[in-house]
Amino acid sequence: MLQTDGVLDGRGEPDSEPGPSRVLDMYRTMVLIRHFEEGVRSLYAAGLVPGLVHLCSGQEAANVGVIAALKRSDFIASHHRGHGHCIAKGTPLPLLMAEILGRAAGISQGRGGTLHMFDPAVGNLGTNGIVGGGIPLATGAALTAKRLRTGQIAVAFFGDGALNQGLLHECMNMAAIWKLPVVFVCENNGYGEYTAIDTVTAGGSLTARGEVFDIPSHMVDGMDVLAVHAAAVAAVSRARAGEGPSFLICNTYRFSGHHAADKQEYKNKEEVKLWAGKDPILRLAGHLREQGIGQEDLDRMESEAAADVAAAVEFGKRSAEPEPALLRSRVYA
Amino acid sequence: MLQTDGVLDGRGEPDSEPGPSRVLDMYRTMVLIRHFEEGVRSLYAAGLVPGLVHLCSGQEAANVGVIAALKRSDFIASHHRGHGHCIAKGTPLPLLMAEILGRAAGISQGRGGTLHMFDPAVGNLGTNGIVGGGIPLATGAALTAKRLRTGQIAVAFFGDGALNQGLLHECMNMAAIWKLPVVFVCENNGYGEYTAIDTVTAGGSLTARGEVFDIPSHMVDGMDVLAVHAAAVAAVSRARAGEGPSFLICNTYRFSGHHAADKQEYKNKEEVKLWAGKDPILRLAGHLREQGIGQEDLDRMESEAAADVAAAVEFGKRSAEPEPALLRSRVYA
Amino acid sequence: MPEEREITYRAAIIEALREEMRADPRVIVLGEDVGAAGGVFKQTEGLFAEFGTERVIDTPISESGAFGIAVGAAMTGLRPVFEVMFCDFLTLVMDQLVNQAAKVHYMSNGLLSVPLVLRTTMGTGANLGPQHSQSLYAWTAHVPGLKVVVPSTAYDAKGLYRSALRDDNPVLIFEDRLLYNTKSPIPEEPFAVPFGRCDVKRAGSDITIVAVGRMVHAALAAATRLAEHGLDTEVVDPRSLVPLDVEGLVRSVRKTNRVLVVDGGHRQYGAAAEIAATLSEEAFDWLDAPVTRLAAEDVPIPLSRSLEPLVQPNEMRIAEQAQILMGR
Amino acid sequence: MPEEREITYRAAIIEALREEMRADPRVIVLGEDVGAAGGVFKQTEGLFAEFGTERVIDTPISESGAFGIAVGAAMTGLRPVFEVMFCDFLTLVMDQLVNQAAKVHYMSNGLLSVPLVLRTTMGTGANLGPQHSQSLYAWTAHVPGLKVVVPSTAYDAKGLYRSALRDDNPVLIFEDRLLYNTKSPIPEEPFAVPFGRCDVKRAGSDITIVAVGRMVHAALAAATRLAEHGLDTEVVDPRSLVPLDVEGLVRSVRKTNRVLVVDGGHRQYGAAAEIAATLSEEAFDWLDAPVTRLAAEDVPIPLSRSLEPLVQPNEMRIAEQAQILMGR
Ligand SMILES: Cc1ncc(C[n+]2csc(CCOP(=O)(O)OP(=O)(O)O)c2C)c(N)n1
Ligand SMILES: Cc1ncc(C[n+]2csc(CCOP(=O)(O)OP(=O)(O)O)c2C)c(N)n1
Ligand SMILES: [Mg+2]
Ligand SMILES: [Mg+2]
Repeated sequence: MLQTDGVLDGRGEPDSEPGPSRVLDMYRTMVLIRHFEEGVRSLYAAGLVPGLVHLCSGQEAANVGVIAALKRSDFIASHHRGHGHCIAKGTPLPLLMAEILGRAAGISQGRGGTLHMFDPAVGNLGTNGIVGGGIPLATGAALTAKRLRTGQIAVAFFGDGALNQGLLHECMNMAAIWKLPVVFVCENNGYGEYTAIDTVTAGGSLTARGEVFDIPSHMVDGMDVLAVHAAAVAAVSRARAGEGPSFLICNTYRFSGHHAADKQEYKNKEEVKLWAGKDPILRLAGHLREQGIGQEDLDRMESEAAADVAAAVEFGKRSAEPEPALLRSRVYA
Repeated sequence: MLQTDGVLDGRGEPDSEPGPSRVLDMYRTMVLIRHFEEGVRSLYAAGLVPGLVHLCSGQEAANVGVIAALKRSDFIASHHRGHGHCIAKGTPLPLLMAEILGRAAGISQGRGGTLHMFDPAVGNLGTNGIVGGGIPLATGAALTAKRLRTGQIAVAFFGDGALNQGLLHECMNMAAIWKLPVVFVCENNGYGEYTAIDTVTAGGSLTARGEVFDIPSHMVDGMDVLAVHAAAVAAVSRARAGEGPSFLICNTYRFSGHHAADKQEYKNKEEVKLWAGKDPILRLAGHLREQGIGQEDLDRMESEAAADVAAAVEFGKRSAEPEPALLRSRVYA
Repeated sequence: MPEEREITYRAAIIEALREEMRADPRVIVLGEDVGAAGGVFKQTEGLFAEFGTERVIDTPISESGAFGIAVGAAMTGLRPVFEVMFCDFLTLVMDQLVNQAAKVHYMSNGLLSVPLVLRTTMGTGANLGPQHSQSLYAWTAHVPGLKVVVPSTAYDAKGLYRSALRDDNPVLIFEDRLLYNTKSPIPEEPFAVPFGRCDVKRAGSDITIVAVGRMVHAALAAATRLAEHGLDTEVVDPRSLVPLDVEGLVRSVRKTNRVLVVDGGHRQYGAAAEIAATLSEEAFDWLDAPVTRLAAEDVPIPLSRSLEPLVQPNEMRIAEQAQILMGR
Repeated sequence: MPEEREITYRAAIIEALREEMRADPRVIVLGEDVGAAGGVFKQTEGLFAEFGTERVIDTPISESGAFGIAVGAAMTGLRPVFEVMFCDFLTLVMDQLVNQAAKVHYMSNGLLSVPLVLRTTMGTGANLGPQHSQSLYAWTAHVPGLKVVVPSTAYDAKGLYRSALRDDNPVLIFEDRLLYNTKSPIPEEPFAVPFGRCDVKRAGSDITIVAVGRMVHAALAAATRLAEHGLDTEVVDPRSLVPLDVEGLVRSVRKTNRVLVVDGGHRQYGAAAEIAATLSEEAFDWLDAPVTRLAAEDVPIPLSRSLEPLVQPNEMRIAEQAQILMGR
């Protein structure tokens, strides 16, 4: 997870040029997410993951670039491809891994699994099984923040598939008229399940879908964490200043299939290759090396991440199945 | 109802400059609608109308300007303020009036009343009690027309209130990607119930709400039937040609309240006066006089309309209440 | 006995809201025309004047999104009261209600909760036609995680609202529009009516009528009529459908050995079925006749003045049915 | 007996769709990934190749709008088969389903009808968690104007689909995902299974188990187990919940005098309640024990491998419950 705390970065000021410690922190977190997803993938292959699981490998820059602009107390609502958000926002890896395995030591004691991981301690209103389902939750969190003057802001993450849910338009409209401190972040990976975005999505401009509500809307290279971060910092500071919502589209790519068992035969090989070349982690590594960070530092982060994930996997595998009594508890508060 | 049949107008060609017979026809129909609504209002005042009723006085140019661009076989889906659409599309007045009174001789034998008047014989898929509810019905009718290559097109009428229903955005998106022959017509009268549109509707441009899907979108003076008609003819011919959907916003005004018993205290007096001065019927009458139509002709149309409405009122009042046996019939086809 | 003031069902609800809004700044009200207009049935009148736009919020006509926002607000520290103008429009908020609000507490293993009141209106009687007359509580009662309340009197409404506003779960309150102007004596002091406790609205020994919402009044009228025929009718109002006071209902049946369940919702797969099935099972050995249901006709609800009154049970039909049941 | 081919539930449905699409150009299929992808459960495989984009239409993730469009198409001459990937997402189409599709025929006094099939999937068993495991047919069965079908075998699925595709009303078909790979013998020739006729899946004389959907198989397994204890169980499958074959069910109860209703939906205010209430009333004089319900637990459906199997009834719990019932 990220260790620096969002826009403050020790200076109390939003800043689109993150200092070196934050950049390294973002790198570390992206690497952690990638390793985590590989850990999940191998658990899935071993038959240990109940149900289906949607991996976010390839989308780490969008996950981390945005969340690095937040404070720990800020809210996010995530979606079905949400491990990266949960990790970046700060939930301990073992709790996530155990949850994905449906075990008693999971953050929700195995009730929800990958699609339902909540952690209010770090402002996470949950991954979500309903396409678009988290959007109003984040918008509502922004309403709370505004009403109770807590200074928090909220981010709604969603995929390109959710662009066609009317719910998004409704929430954008209300966020705009009520000037809510919310940032709508579309992680556009070009597909919704097995369907390419352009076959189901009208209009030449996706940013127009926010502009129509007079919401400042930007499209950024979602494989470039620095670009994502700069845009997110601007949007967050706008929200924090009480100026209302923003819309960010991060163009990115799903390195895995829709879910871990998807063979992706519908994808064009050229396209896959092209995007593999844009790997956000390799790209940031290159940048860091240019900035004089040594390869051994990068390697160290890599092996730390691998170790953290291995520990989380171990923790998850060792965790017991939930007790039957859990079934009927916590239906009501 | 309109007597000329839409774009054909005897020449088989769309034409945004309607010939004199069609302009007169539109005038006659607008006057008919106004009288009809006055008839309904007095029946309501007399306690004869079950439930609530939403009158469309003031919006006749938007109703008629669009429907005069359609063929009888084309589809419309209307909304809760829909008497004008039903009349213009061609359902006989007595059937409508009896329905509004909930009587056995009504077009739905009193099952539905004002909010549920259907007439497939003239392509009317119904007024509707759900704000936005008719939009997908018209869009679906356009799908049928396209799939079965019938050459029909469809119009979805809705109020400004429906602009904020996500359903509209979803349907516009699908109409655009599938190039459906549908025209989305917003009758923007500035209010949804007791709430002014700008307090609930974000964005400086309402046409942008169509443009975002690359749908040609136009705002017209909804008190000028000729302007509405010209825009509608263009949109209809585009649809007919297989070029896809259009979006039309007709700025108009609700001369009555939200429903017949609404005292409209929330409205500003200046505003009411301003719009009263834009009465679409007076405006067209002025134009017709300029074109050399004699006042006696206009007067004649007026008294014919009054007589038609009086006959419809009489018919409705005389019609029996539906038999109890009706209750359980036609639940299933 | 000191004279008690009588206020309407509508006023009782507004009073409960006002008291709670004064006591707890986290309580906000959202809905269409709930603000300056005071609600299309005047059911929020006065709140806007006292609490302003910050706490009494007019939403656009965007039920799905607006309700979803209320759910998000409830998850993060507010206690929203969200109004769905007609319960017919619950159709538009089902996803946020069922897949989010009802399940968040469970899915999050109790880390989050959704303290939210969804109030809505229902019923026939005003000739509003098929899309504005339904009574759809059975749907929501089928969903674990939701509580469902149907107040039949001003007194119950006030007390149940207080419970709802202090509950940490999503609570649905179904208000029959025809009840808004009905009055009952109501203490000046705030009070709560707990969920899951049925109320014997009329004690009797020959037959139990379990009635929901406005049907309670029809049942009471029927009971008076039946008394003329020497029949001593007990009328029991569950008040909340979830939780349901099974024990309380069974107690009545053990006494009378006959039950008629009267429900203003549709009969097929409706709320009366749950009550009837439960009593048939739980009170099997005490039943002298089958538990019988009288519910709304299984038809879309027509507008016409001659047809609409045939849809929901009324005094006459209840009395008739009770007599048939006594004859078995 | 000539050997009959066996095909899967999935294949049977695709076959029914294919036959009807060949016979009637008005039949189209819409849904998410129903086209080239062949359905996320391969439940439309092959249709796209044969009928192309014109008739097998991939929609955006816009359930409300897309289903509403299907309703409009049905009103004007097409016969759409619309797929809602998980019945948990019915929440998103409720308005178009309940306020439009179900009521158009009635409201228009029969001038219009809505010949439409809404197919959807349900059930636990794949650890998909609270938002992807529900069985929500009870909601739709509460709505007059809709028909509701729950096929339990490949044979029934094929025959019920044919009836649905030729019906002029909105018909909902709930498919348990765990049934897709189950097989039954199916004639080569097209055939229809009519709605409103229950099917005795196993004849018996001691107790009736009324079971819905996949629960039929659990009930049959339980019946085999019970036979070892000398109990002769009859298993009856209603096949359609609306219309419900009350007469057929009562016939069985008259014979056995004991009924257990097994339902994979939630128990509270669920489909089993309607069946139990109806049988308790209609077969009162033949019942030796209370009609008992065994349904899904009233909890959101947890993902975990140890918890999820506790939610819906299974062979063991059915057998146990039947024995308890025999002991009364
Ligand atoms: C309301 C709803 N409809 C459909 C689904 C099934 N579904 C799950 S993920 C998905 C695709 C989502 O695409 P996108 O939003 O682009 O996210 P991505 O998977 O590409 O990250 C679909 C259709 C769902 N979960 N919820
Ligand atoms: C889904 C839904 N929400 C709310 C209502 C209640 N309602 C009826 S008309 C109306 C206002 C509609 O405003 P608009 O679309 O501008 O049409 P107008 O009345 O101005 O013609 C509302 C909120 C409804 N009928 N349906
Ligand atoms: Mg995507
Ligand atoms: Mg308006």
